Amino acid sequence: GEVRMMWYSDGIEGEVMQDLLNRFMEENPDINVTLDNVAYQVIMEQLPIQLASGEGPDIARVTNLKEQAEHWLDLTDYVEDPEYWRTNFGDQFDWMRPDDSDIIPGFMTQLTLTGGFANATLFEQAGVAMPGEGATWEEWVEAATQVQESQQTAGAFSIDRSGHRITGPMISYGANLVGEDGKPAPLDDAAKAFITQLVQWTDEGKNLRDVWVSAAGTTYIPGADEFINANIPLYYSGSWQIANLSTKIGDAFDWVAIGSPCGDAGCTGLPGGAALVGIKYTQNPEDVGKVMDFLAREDIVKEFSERTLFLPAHKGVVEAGGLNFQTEDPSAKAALEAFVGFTGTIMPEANAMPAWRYANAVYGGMVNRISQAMAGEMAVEDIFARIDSDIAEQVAAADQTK
Amino acid sequence: MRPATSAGAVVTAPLRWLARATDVPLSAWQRLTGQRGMIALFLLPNMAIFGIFVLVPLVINLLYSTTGGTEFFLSDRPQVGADHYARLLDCGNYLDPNSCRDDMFWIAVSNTARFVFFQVAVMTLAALITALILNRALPGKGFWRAVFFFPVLLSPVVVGLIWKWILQRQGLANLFMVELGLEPVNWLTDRLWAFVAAVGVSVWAHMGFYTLILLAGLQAIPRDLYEAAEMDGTRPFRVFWRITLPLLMPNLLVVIVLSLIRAVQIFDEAYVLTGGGPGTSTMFMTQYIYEVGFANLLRNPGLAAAASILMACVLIVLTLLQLYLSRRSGAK
Amino acid sequence: MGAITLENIVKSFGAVEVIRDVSLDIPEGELVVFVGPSGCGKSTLLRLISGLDQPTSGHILIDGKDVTRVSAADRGLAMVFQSYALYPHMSVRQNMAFGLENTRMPKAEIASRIEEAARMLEIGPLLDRRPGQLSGGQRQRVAIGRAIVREPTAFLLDEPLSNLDAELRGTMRAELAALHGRLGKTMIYVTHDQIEAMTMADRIVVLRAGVVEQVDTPLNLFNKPANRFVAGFIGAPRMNFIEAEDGRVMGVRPQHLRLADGGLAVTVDMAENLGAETLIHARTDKDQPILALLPGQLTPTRGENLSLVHDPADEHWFGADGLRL
Amino acid sequence: MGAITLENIVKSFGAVEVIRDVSLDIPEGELVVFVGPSGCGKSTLLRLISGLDQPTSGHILIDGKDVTRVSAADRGLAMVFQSYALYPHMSVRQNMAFGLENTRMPKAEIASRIEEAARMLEIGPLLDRRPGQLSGGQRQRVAIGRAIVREPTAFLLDEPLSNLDAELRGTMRAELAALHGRLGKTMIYVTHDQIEAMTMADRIVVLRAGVVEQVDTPLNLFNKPANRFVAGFIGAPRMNFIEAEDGRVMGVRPQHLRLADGGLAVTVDMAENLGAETLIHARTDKDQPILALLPGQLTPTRGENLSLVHDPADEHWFGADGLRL
Amino acid sequence: MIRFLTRRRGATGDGHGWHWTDIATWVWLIGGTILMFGPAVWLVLSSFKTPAGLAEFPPTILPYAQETTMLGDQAKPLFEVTLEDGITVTMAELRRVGIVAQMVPPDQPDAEPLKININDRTPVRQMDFATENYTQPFLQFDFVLFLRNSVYVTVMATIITLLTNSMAAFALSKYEFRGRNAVMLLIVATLMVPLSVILVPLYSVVSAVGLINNLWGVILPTVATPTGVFLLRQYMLTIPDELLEAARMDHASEWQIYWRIVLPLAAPALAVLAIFSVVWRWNDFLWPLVVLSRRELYTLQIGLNSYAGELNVQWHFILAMTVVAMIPVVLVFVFLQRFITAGIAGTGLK
Ligand SMILES: Nc1ncnc2c1ncn2[C@@H]1O[C@H](COP(=O)(O)OP(=O)(O)OP(=O)(O)O)[C@@H](O)[C@H]1O
Ligand SMILES: Nc1ncnc2c1ncn2[C@@H]1O[C@H](COP(=O)(O)OP(=O)(O)OP(=O)(O)O)[C@@H](O)[C@H]1O
Ligand SMILES: O=P(O)(O)OC[C@H](O)CO
Ligand SMILES: [Mg+2]
Ligand SMILES: [Mg+2]
Repeated sequence: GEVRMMWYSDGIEGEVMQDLLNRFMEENPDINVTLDNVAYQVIMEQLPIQLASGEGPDIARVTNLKEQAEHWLDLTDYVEDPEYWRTNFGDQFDWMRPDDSDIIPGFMTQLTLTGGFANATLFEQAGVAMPGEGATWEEWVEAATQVQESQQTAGAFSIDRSGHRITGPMISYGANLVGEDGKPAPLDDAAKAFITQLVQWTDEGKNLRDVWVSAAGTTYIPGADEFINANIPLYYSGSWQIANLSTKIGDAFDWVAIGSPCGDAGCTGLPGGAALVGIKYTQNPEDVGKVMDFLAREDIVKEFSERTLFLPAHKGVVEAGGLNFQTEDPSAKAALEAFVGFTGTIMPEANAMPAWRYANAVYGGMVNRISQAMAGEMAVEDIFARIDSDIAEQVAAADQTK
Repeated sequence: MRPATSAGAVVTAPLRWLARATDVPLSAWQRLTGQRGMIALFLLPNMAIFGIFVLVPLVINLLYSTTGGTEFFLSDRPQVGADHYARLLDCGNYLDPNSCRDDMFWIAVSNTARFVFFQVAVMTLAALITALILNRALPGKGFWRAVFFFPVLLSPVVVGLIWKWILQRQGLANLFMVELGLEPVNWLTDRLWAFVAAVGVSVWAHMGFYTLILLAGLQAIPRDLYEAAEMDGTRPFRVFWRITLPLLMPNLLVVIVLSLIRAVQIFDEAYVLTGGGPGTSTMFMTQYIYEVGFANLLRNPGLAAAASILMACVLIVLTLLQLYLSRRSGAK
Repeated sequence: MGAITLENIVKSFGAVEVIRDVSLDIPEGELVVFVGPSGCGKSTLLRLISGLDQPTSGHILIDGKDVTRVSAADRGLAMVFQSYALYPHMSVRQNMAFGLENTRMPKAEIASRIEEAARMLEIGPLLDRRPGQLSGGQRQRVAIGRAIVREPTAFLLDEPLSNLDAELRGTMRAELAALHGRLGKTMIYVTHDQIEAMTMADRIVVLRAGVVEQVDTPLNLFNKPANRFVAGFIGAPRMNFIEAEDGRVMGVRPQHLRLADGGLAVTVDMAENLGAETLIHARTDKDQPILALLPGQLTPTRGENLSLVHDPADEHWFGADGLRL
Repeated sequence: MGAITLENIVKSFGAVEVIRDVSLDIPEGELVVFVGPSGCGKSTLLRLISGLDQPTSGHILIDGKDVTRVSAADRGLAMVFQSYALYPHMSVRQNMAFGLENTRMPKAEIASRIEEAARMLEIGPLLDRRPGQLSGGQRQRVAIGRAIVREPTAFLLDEPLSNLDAELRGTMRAELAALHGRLGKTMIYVTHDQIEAMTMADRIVVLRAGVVEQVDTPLNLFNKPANRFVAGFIGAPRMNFIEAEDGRVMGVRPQHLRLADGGLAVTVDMAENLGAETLIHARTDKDQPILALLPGQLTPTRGENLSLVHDPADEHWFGADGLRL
Repeated sequence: MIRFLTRRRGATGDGHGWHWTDIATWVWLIGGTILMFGPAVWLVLSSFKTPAGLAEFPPTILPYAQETTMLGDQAKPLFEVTLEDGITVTMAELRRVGIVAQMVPPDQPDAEPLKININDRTPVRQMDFATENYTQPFLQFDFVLFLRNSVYVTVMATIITLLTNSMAAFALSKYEFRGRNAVMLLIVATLMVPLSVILVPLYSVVSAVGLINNLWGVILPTVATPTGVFLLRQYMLTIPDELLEAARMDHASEWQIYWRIVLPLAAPALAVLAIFSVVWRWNDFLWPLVVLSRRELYTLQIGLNSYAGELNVQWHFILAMTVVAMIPVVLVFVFLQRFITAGIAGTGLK
C-alpha cells in the first residue's frame, strides 16, 4: 500500500533516507513509500495540529517525543521481532511513550549529545594548553580567555542560545530541576550559580554577547558561525554540529571535540535526538511495520549513521563499534569517535531529561530571562523569581484539562 | 498608441466576450431583484468566502481565548472564563511592564506602539516622496519602479536574513563603516540601533507596496487641475499641499490604514532580523503571541488568542479613529 | 504689458499636425477673438500661448521676450479652460482665492476681489459650495471668476460663456468688455458666438484646420471677407453663395435679402420663425440653397415662390480659387 | 411611445429646494425645449426624468405608466450630458457602440448606425480616438452620437450644441430637427440659444428658480409672454421695459424700434456693430436703459440724441405684479 | 508646475536644463537604487556562494573560492606566502599541522616542503560561482511539480481575488444601501487579524470543509482579502458617478456597468492589487505549510523550506531557489506595472 513519511533534514539525511527507501521499495514492490521532506517548523508547529485532529502522515521524524506520545502507533504487533527492537532501541523508548506504558513507538534515527568544541589551532597559536579531561567550566573559560586575549578574538567562548544547551552544565553544577511531584522545581542554588556565572562571563566579554543577546523569547540561535570563523576558541553545542563544522571549516583550522566541562557534580552533556515513529492514525499499520523494520535493521542503521555522520542509537551498532563515518575530514572523524565515548559520562539526571514532560517549559523559561539579564534589562538576581513564575504559569496552564 | 493600451486590448478582448456571456443570467437577476439584488450579488462571493474563512475563525478564536490547556481543538479544551484576560491585564502600573504579571506582554505592547509610530510615519513619507518622483516622466520609468518595488517581491524571511547578514557584527554594513573610517556599529545588539534597524528594514521591505498604491492614485488626478494650478502661478510646494495631497487623500488613507495594520502585525522579518532582541527591545506583539501559542513547547493557545483579541481591539479603535478624523477633515 | 507674438507656430500630436505655421501679432491691450470650426485648433493655440503645451516648432514672444521655453506659471497669464478645470475639493471661494494666495496677497484684498467678481458673475450665494454642487453655467462662471480675480498680464478665455443663457451672456459680455476696458489687459477669447465675436473683438482671427485664414476687425471681416471660407463663417445665418456662369461666385448675406418683385426667384423649403425675424430656407431654380432672414413673422408655405432682391453694394464676389475678387 | 408627464415634482438637495412643484405634460413625439437662467434647474429636471435622480416628491409617468421608481436603464431614454460623460477608456466608436451592444444588436447593424451618426456629426475620422484626444466640440458631438444611435423612446439633450460653431450648430440643429421628424420621438432639449429654442421647439418651457413660468409655442411665448420674466428672457437682445406713471410697464423689443422723428428721445451710450445690424445701447431722459437693434452698420457717437419709434402692435404691457395685462 | 509632478521640470520649465527638483529626483533615484537594489543584488550574488562562503566573516561581496592546483592527482590549495626575506610567492599547501603549513611551489611538487607559519600566508582566491546551489536542487527537488502548484495557486487566487474584491468594492463604493458602513467596518476590522493568530481556528474550518491537503484549501482562505476590497473601494470612489449614469442611460445593466465601465477605469488599482496578490500568493508560506503536507502538493516556498532543519539550515540551497522563485513574480510585475499608467487619460468629462 501507500506509506507517507514526514521527514525533516539538517543536512543530507533526506537524500540518504530517500536512497534507503528506494531500496526498500525495490525489495517490497507492493509498498510505495513517499518521503515528504518538510521544514523542521512543520514538524514542530503543523504536525501537532494534524495529529490533534487525527490526521497526519503514517511515519514521522519528530523531536518532541514525549509531549505527543499519545499519537504514536504501537509497533509491537507489526514488527517482525519486537524483542530485537526492545534490545537495540529499548533504552530510549521511555523518551517517546506515555509514562507507564510499554509500547514500541519507533526508534531514534540519531542520538545527540551536547558537548564542546575547541579551536586547536587558536590554542596552539596562543600557546595556551587545552585543559585536559575533567577540567571545569572555570578552567576552560579561563584558558579560552587567555586565547582570546592573545589572539584578539571577539570572545572567549559561546554556548548556543538554548535552554537545552545550558541544562547539561547546570546539572554538572549540581542543579536539580525536577521537583518531587515530577513538576519543575524552583531554581536551586547550583542552577542560580551557573546562571550567575554565565551572565557574569557575558558582562566580562568572555561569552560572546551576540549569540544570546540577539533575540528575545525562546528563539534558538547557534554560535556555530562564530566558531567556524575563528571568532571564539571554545564553543559549546553538540554532536550534530560535526558535519556542519566539517563542511564549513574545511582546512581553515584544526578543531577537536572536548566533551562537557565539569562542575561540582559531574561533567555531563545532555542527550537527545530525533525519532522515527509510526502514527496511530495510519490506514495500513502492517506496511508501516515493514518500513520501520527495514529502517531499523542493523546494517541499515549503520549505513545511515555512517553516511549522515550521526551518532547511532542502535545498541548493537554501538557495541559492535567500527563505524566508518564517511568523511575525509580527520577533525570530524575524531570528533565523532570522541562523542561516542562521551556518552559514558552522561549523568542520570541528564539522561532523564528527554523523557520529562516539562523539560521544554524549563528550557524556554530560562533562556528568555537569562538573555534579558545579559542585555542589561534586568539584574541577574531579579530574573530567578521571574523564571520560576514563568515556568509555574506555563505548567499550570498546560495542565488544565477538560 | 502607447504599448500599454495595445497590451490592454489583448487582455480586454476575451474579457468583453466574457462580459457578454455573463450578462445574460445576471441581467435577468437584476430584472428580478432590482438594484438591491445586484448589490447583494456583488457582495456575496466576497462576503461568503470572507465569512467562512475569516469571520468564523475569528469567532472560534474568541472562544479559544476563554479556554485553557494545550489541546488544539476547542472541544478538547477546558473553560477558564476570563482567566487569560485577567492574567494579561494584571498590572501594578500599565506604563511599567515590570509591574505586570505578564511583563512580556506589556513589553511587546509598548515596543509595538513605538514601532508602529515610527514605521508608519517614515514609510508613508518615503513612499509618498518616491511615488511623486516616479510619477514624473523619467527615462526608464519601468526600471525605477521595479527598483523601488523589488523588495516587496522578497519573502519576509529572506528580507530578514539579507539584512541580518548585512547588519551583523562583521557584516557588510560594518565593512563599509570601516572603509569609510568610521567605528563599527553594533546594529543588532545595541538596543537603540536594533530598533532603528527593525523599523528601517520593515520600511525597506514594504515601501514599494505603498508607493505603488500612491502612484496609482497620482495617476488618477486629472491633468487639467495641474494645468489650472500652473496657470494660477502656483509654486510646486503649494501645488503639492493644496492640489496633490488633498486629491491623493483617499489613497493616502489606504496607505496609512494598511501600513498601520501591517505594522501592528510586524513579525517575520523582524523576527528573523533581531529575534526580538537585544534583550526584549524589538519583541513585538505577534512574536509574543506566536511564542506563547506555538513556539513554546508547552503552548498556551488560549493565552495567545486572548492577546490577539486585545490587540485587535486596539487596532479597531485606532482605525476607526483614523477613518473618523479623515472623514472630518473633508477627504472623501 | 501683454503684447503677444506668435512666430511660425507648429504643433503636432503624433503624426497629426494640428497647428500649421501660425504667425500672429497681438499688441498690448488688444482683445482678440479666435473663431473657427470645431476642432480647428483654437484651444490648442491657447494652450500653446499659455505655456501648458510646447509648440513643435516656432516661437512665442510676450512683450518681445521669447517665452517659448518659459513655464506657464512664469508667463503671468490667466486662463479659463473650456473644461472649467475647477479644483473639486475646494469651495468656490477657495477656487478663486487659490491663485491670489499664491502671490501672497493680503487676505482682505483677496476677499474684496472675490466679492467683486462674485457680484459681477452673480455667484455670491454659491461661494461656499463645491464645484460638484453647481450647474454647468455656474461652474463656468466660477472658472471665469478664477481668472479675473488674478488681474493677469493677459487673459486667455476658452469659450467662457458657452453654457450661459442669452441674458446672462449679454451681461457677462458687457462685464468682460468693461473689465477689458478698465484693466487694459490683452485678452484672447475663443468663442463660437457671432455676436460675442463681433461686439467684443478688436480683431478677429479666423482659423481653419490649424491655419489662420484672416485677421481683421469685425466689420472688415464682415464687409470684406478675404475668401469664401471666412465669408461663410462670419455672420449668421451663413452667407448665400450663388455660382455664376464664369466660375465666379457671388455671395450675399441672408440679412441683405428683401422680398420684392423682379429679384431672384426661389422656392420655399421651410420657414423658421425666430420671433422678430423669419429665416426662410429656399432654393433657386438651379437648386442652390438660399437663406433669407426677413423681418417680422412670416409664414410662407412650403413650395411657395418668392422673389428676393438685394442691394448690389451687399454683393461679395469670389474667384474660382475662393479668394475675394 | 414617449409621452412624458411630470406630476408635482419637487427636488431638494439638502435644504435647498431646486425644483419646486413642477407639473408638465409632454405628448408623444413633441420636441420640448427647456430654457431658463443658469442654475434654474434644467439639468436637474432632465436627470429626474431620466431616472438618474429620484424626485423628493411627485411622480413621473411615461406613456401613462408611473416610472418614478423605475431605474434609468429601464426607462429606455437616451441622454446627452451637459458634461458629455464620455467613457474615457473607450474609443469614440466604442462609446457609441456601448449602448447598442447592451441591447444585443447585431454587429453589422451597430456598425451601420455608427457610420450614419458619424456622417451626420462629421466625426468619421475621429472614430478611433479616445475622448481625451478630442476638442471640446468634438466631444460634444460624440456625446450626441451616443444618444442618437440608440433610437430611444425619448431623447434628453442637455445643451448639446453649446460648444459648436455657428455653422456647425446650424447644420446640427437642422439634423436634429430632421431626426426628430424622421423618428417622431419625444425630445426634451435644454438650450441657452434663442434661435435653437425658437426654431426647434414645438413648445418651450421657461423655468425660473425651479418653477415653470410659462409653457407655450415659441411664437406665443415671443408674442404673448405671460409675465415680465418671460418677456425679458425670450428674445435677444432683451426686451426694453419702460415704466409708465401708473406702475404699469410697457415692453418693446429692440428689434421693433426704428429711427424716426417724434418718437422716444434717447441718448446713445454705445453702438455695437453686429455686421448686418447695429445694437444701440441708449438711455431715456429718465435714465432708463434702452436697446435698439437697427439694420445696417450705424455709427452713432456717444451722447448723440436719437428718436426711436415703434408700432403700437409691438407693445407689451405688464402690471405692477409683472403679469401680462 | 505639472512638470514637477509629471516630467522633468528643467530650469526653465520646459524639460531643458536642470531644476533643483531634477537633482533631488536623481539623487533619490540613485540613492534608492543602491539601497533598495543593493541588498537584492547581494542576495543574488550570495546565492552563488558555497556554504563555507556564506558563513564567512567578513563577507565578500562576490562569491570567491580558493584557487587550487593539481599536485599529482590531488587538488591542493594555493596561498600567497611572505617568506622571511620579505618576498611574496605563490605556493601550494601540502598539509597543515597546527599553525604550521607544509608548502611547495606549485611547479615543483617534489621539492622539499617549506614550513610556513599560517599567519604568513593568505589564500589565493578567485571568483567562483557555486552553480551547484542551483543545479543540485533542480535534480533532487521536484522543481517543475512545485512550480506548477505555485502557478496554479497564484493564478487562481489572483483571479478570484480580483473578481470578488472588485465586485465587493464596487458595491461598497458606488451604491448607497443600508448597512454599507457596517460592512465596510467589518472588512477593515478584520484586516487586523494576522493569519498566524487565527491559524488554529482557520485550520479547523478548512479541515471541516475538507480542504486539507488540497490546493483549494490554500487558495480560498486568502482570496477574500480585506486589503483588496479596501484598496479598490478607495480608488473607485474617484471614478466620476456621471460615467456610471451615462452607462445607465445606455441601457447597461449593473453588471455591465461594473464590468465594462468600472473595471477598466479601475485598471491602475486592479493592476496594483494583481501585483500584490501575485506576490503574496507566490510567497505564501505559513498557511500552505499548514494545509499541505504532501509532497505532490507543495508549492515552491514550501519545497524550498524543506531545507530548513532543526539545527541547521541549508542556506545555499534556499538562497538559490529563492532567486529562481523570484523570477516569475518579477516578470509579472514588469508586465502589470504598465497598466498603472495605462489608466485614464482625462476623465472624459468636460
Ligand atoms: N448636488 C447638488 N447639491 C446642491 N445643489 C445642487 C446640486 N446640484 C445642483 N445644485 C443646484 O441646483 C440648481 C439647479 O442646477 P441645474 O444643474 O439643474 O441648473 P441648470 O438649470 O442646468 O443650469 P445651467 O444652465 O447653468 O446648466 C443650481 O443652483 C445648482 O447650484
Ligand atoms: N491629445 C491629442 N491627441 C491627438 N489629437 C488631439 C489631441 N488634442 C487635440 N487633438 C486634435 O487637435 C485638433 C484641435 O483641437 P482643439 O482642441 O484645439 O480644437 P478647438 O478648435 O478648440 O475645437 P472646439 O471648438 O471643438 O473646442 C482636434 O482635431 C483634436 O481632435
Ligand atoms: O492583509 P490581508 O489580510 O489582506 O492579506 C494580504 C495577504 O494575504 C498577506 O499575505
Ligand atoms: Mg476647444
Ligand atoms: Mg445644466
